Amino acid sequence: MANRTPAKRTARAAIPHGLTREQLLDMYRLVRLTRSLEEKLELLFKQSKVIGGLFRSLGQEGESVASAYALRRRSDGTGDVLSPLIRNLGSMLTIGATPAEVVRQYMAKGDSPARGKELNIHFTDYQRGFIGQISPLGDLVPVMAGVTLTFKQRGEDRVGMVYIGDGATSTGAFHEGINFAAVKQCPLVVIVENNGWAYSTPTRMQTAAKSFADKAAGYGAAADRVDGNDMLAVYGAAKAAVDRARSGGGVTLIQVDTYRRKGHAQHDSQGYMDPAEIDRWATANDPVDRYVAALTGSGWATQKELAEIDARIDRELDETIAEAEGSPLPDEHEARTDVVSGGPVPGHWYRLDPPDPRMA
Amino acid sequence: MANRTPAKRTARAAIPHGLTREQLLDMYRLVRLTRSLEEKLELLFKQSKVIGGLFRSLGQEGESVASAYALRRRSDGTGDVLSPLIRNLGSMLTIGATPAEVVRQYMAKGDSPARGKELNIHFTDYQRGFIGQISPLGDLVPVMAGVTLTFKQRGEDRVGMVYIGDGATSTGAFHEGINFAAVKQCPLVVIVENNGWAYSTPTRMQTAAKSFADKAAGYGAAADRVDGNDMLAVYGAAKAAVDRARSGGGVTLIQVDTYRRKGHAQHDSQGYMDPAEIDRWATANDPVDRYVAALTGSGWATQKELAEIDARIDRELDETIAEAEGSPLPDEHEARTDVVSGGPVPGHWYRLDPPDPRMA
Amino acid sequence: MATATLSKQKPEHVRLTEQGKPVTLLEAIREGLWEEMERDPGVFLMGEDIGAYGGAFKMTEGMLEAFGSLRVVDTPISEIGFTGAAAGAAHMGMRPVVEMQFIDFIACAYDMITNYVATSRYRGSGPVPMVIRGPSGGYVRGGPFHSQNPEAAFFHTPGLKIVYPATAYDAKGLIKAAVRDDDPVLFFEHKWLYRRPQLREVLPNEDYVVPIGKARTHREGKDLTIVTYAAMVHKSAEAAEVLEKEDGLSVEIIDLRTLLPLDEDAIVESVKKTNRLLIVHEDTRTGGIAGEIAMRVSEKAFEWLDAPIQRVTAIDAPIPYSPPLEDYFLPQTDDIVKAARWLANY
Amino acid sequence: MATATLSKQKPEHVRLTEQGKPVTLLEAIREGLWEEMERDPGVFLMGEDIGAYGGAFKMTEGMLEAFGSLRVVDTPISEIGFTGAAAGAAHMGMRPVVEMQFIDFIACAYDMITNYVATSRYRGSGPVPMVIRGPSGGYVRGGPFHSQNPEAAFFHTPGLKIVYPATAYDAKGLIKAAVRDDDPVLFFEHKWLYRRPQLREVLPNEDYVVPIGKARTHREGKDLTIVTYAAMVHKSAEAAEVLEKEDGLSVEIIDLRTLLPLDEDAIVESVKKTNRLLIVHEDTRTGGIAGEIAMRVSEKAFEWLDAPIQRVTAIDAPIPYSPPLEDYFLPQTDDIVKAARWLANY
Ligand SMILES: Cc1ncc(C[n+]2csc(CCOP(=O)(O)OP(=O)(O)O)c2C)c(N)n1
Ligand SMILES: Cc1ncc(C[n+]2csc(CCOP(=O)(O)OP(=O)(O)O)c2C)c(N)n1
Ligand SMILES: [Mg+2]
Ligand SMILES: [Mg+2]
Repeated sequence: MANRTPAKRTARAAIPHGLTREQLLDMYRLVRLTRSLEEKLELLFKQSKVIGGLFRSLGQEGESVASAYALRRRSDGTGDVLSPLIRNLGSMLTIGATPAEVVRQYMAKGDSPARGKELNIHFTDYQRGFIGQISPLGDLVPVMAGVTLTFKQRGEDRVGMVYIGDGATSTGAFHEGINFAAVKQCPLVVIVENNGWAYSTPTRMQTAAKSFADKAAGYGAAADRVDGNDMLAVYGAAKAAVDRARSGGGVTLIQVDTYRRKGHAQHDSQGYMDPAEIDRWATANDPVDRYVAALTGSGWATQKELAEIDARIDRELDETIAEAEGSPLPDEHEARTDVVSGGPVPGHWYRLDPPDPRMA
Repeated sequence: MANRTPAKRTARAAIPHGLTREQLLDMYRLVRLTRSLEEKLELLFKQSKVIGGLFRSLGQEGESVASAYALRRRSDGTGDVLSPLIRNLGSMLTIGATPAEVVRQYMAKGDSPARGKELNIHFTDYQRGFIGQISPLGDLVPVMAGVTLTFKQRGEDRVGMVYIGDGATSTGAFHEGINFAAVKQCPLVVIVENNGWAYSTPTRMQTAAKSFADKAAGYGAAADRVDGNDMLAVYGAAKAAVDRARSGGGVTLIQVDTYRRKGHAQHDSQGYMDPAEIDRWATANDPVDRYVAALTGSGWATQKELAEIDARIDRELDETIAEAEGSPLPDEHEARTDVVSGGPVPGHWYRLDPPDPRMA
Repeated sequence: MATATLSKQKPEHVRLTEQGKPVTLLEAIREGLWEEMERDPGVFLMGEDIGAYGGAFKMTEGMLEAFGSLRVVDTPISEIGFTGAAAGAAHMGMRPVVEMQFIDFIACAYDMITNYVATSRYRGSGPVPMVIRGPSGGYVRGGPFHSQNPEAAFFHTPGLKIVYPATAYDAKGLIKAAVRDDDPVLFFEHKWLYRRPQLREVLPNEDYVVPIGKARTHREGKDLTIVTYAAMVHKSAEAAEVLEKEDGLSVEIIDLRTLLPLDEDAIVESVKKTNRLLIVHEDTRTGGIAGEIAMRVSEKAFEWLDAPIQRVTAIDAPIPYSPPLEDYFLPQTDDIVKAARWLANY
Repeated sequence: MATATLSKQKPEHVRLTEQGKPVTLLEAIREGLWEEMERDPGVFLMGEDIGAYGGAFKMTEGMLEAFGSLRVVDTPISEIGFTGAAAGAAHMGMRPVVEMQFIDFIACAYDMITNYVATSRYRGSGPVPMVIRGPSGGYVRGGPFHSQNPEAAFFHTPGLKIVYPATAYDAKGLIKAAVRDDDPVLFFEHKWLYRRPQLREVLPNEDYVVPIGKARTHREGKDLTIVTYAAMVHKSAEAAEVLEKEDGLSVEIIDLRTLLPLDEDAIVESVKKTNRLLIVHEDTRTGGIAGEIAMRVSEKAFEWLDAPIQRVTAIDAPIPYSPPLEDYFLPQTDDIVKAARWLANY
């Protein structure tokens, strides 16, 4: 593993990668927001207010935020575009998704971005530049190859970023998509999130490759590998790849090494994991703790500043959740809309009064 | 490209790779048989006696024969198993398919191995150890992963060999199959036939990888790369990989570099290819010419011996073809058999006399 | 393989039937798989997270310990890969049973299943005795990709068999029959039925199979026939109770159990008796298998029909996630009551 | 993109209609694609060997020179890859048209098409205006993997549209409509019709589209309705001639043109007129779209039927290669004659 940002004792160390102090604090806000939002979602889940599964990214929030932070983030449809995985809540919040949207999604509300038709963070906004994944793993890699192909076709200097889990690198979709993007020199950054597990499957049972970075050469893509729980290192690697893509250098595959401390989803008791290992990552290698140490240790921020940020996040999230709880579930007839262009699809003839099969 | 076997002038050079002189001549017979059979098939095609397309392997016959020759070839279902591509006629003949079978296949005869239901060299014999491919490219890689998984499950020391074209390495099936085989340490040899073209698509438009051998590391497979038109070099590489697989060393990916001198199929006028390039390969780098030079130059065989082999092949093929032409096309009702177990599927009710829909 | 010895210790959760205890549909399938694994060393399991974890629904819990990693094979996330690998193993004489973690992901292996596996026998590459199974169906807030009914996607492929059981007894008998069948069998398991207490039943302790290709009369009746399968069998049965009580109607329910090959005779026979046919499936409407059933009845029993064939199905949309949407989207018991009533009064 | 300038030189083989010359079905589609490429710079083509080579059937010949490699995109052998890439481009506002070298290989992209593309609008990821086209169908000795009719595999997927034209006029008008449509359209082209001299016709020189979702009466009649599409339209027309001469029967032929959405009204209207329905499709029987058509007619016109709905189709098997086998497997003109005769005499 790449070595960690030394917690320098000096008054104020130079900030790496051309970041400003404001940006450092902004990244802190985002990673803290990610963790706090998930913690509150977990409470809602336990109160049965979340419908369906809940997926935690505990221990991985750092790389989600730091990688997405390297993108050109706009809200007018002219910025970069990313496609996250279910554990990339941090990336979503960083590129511009709001906690209010996420909470409503998890509660299947009618005013959620997907209007109750799709779940959790599977939602899209082309203006802010994020495209929701679908469950079949790997499918978004070809899709993002096409998104970035179009950037080339139009001569736009925009970049795409797509996340893929260690497990999903085994899918044909990943292979066909990254090969397509690489041979077409598309401006695409592929983040391979190696969190050690695919559901219950350890990485060694997923592939015999020594590293996921080793896959890059097979596509003629640039490769990098970074300590995924070192936010500044992840930012640096992502920024370099994004710059390469923007300047016509094509595809970069970045392996970020991290660890999934929770189960695959809430129902997963993690019986197949070694508690001591989880503990080691929690105590010695938590991305937020390490970032805080870097910020304060390098004199880039004070505990007080960070505490204020935490407090604000906590307050705002509680308001957001209270509001979301108030909003209604969708109207049942919404089930018929947006299947194809030109109006809703037919309903059930036997639910008419009187029933009429000619209305089917 | 690895350098060519020098045509030594010495009386009799040592034979490499533990091959015997008889085996060298046997390999000659097979590669000559492959070329002659294709030439005669081309004549039959021009006489419209071949039904459907005809696919030539001109310029690639050497690697087909030499790679398959490295397998344990048996006819009782206990030997190694290979799965060829449409251009691996040489591999088929080497593992035990007969010209009579091939000619009947191309003529869609009722007594062809696939009984007229499938075309060209898409046919199977588990006793002799070959499994016919299907058209969707890449599908046989997962299938051969399963074949070799079973060798492991049963503790048999058998090996599998699967061929994949430069173009078909872009398929998801190839990726999922080789990754599966590698992570399960299956005794499988994957021959990537780089003949420069996928139909009209040059290799550089297929992948940005510097070489196909570079793909191996991404699967944790052993890699090798060899001059595909040097039969002895191909045999050596294949033998090493087969031995590795048999001794529990898992998957090897071998890139064989060769050249497809004819079009994708007979109808292809090759307008996208450079005639000069084709010519260079034909004159300076023909696998049969090079093998003959090696055999005679090293004193392993005389022109006379080879001429006798050629003559016998020619004679036998003419007999084979004459015979095949005599055999009948299948009976139309064969279309209904072997869909599922337990008898033919229903025919057309309106073809009954009198027509009877209740018989549908 | 040191299986024989390994498989001695049968864990408690697989011994319910031996102890005369009632089992759920999920437990019935688990017992069936276990028994086939013990019976035939050529039978083995493949899929994602089926080993140490025992599968997303714990179907294979305890099997890794009992049968070892050569027969309970955890795979990478590669539906094309392990489906093709199963075919290769079957070529070599094994009898693989592969699990789709959710049946929705069978779409990834569509080419391998329809082009390679289904055509093998016809192409002369021999039979491919393998089973592809997985949790299917809705009513669980699973959203568009964890609620699908995939039968219509494969119903059209010659060379395949499709099974979709509704009861614990049938589920066990059919999974055993599927494992022993010489053709590739798609075995769909309705996740809403997996652990339903109402479906618990005590199963015979001796080895039995339920024949593939034979429908079952779930309920006898004379006024109207409902042809259905899987979860809809139970909603149809609820509806039949209501219709009997409130309308005095006698409804016959045919549980297809096997969708391919379709038990045309059972359908036609019942229609000739009741002269009215309602087809109920959870799958979406257009292109669902109701069409084929209607076509067959038209071909074979047109003169016996006193009313137009009708169907109760999901609407033509992807499967929505939010409760009011999924509830609207899916067929409900009251829908069957209303449609049957309309037919009876025709 | 320097397209505008590039596309000036329209090669001879695309100017047939301009010159008032008759075109084949293949040429008609090529002209349609060319005109849409000129009309809208967002339209672009992707597929294997479509550039320098012009595609396996030369559909895109000359387009690379005219429109450049950013709009005529040669791809690796990656059906999942380029189908997904097309969806991504469509998200960004482009209108991709992808070619399956043979439509049989669309099976490889089944997950991407049914799970990603077809559900995008519903999931809130917006419309995916893209066309997937390719050579389909049999009668060419192509064997199991170069002869398929894939409509039934997708007919069941809400969110998709499916077009399968039978004439040069419709083919051009429908490919143009498909490119302009806001939903994903599967556009199937029958390779046996591609260059059939009998299908040559002179097309209007001005821009026109044929609406998606509307059937066409290929032939008026009063005794019997044949509902069909693609190559079977022409075999049915041959049969109708025979039936008129030999039996004095007046046969109406409905060419569906679009399979999804199905033009139910056109079918029902014709059946209400003739009271007899024969469905003819080249695809295999069980699970073919004849079933849905029969179901719809039963729902909407049951009382008008004087005879059981019947169908002429291929048999339930993979597509065999050898001439006697393929000829037996596929529907032939005489089959339609015999089935129609049976219906008429019912
Ligand atoms: C094609 C496909 N197969 C199986 C699944 C079921 N599944 C959902 S998540 C998951 C594990 C994913 O692991 P990984 O890619 O490493 O991502 P992580 O959960 O670790 O972030 C699996 C097997 C799926 N969603 N798609
Ligand atoms: C999945 C799939 N897509 C497309 C095709 C059409 N096709 C047949 S052969 C071929 C080119 C294959 O090239 P390569 O793999 O290099 O093998 P080669 O012909 O050079 O031996 C293509 C595109 C196919 N058979 N399967
Ligand atoms: Mg993971
Ligand atoms: Mg090639």
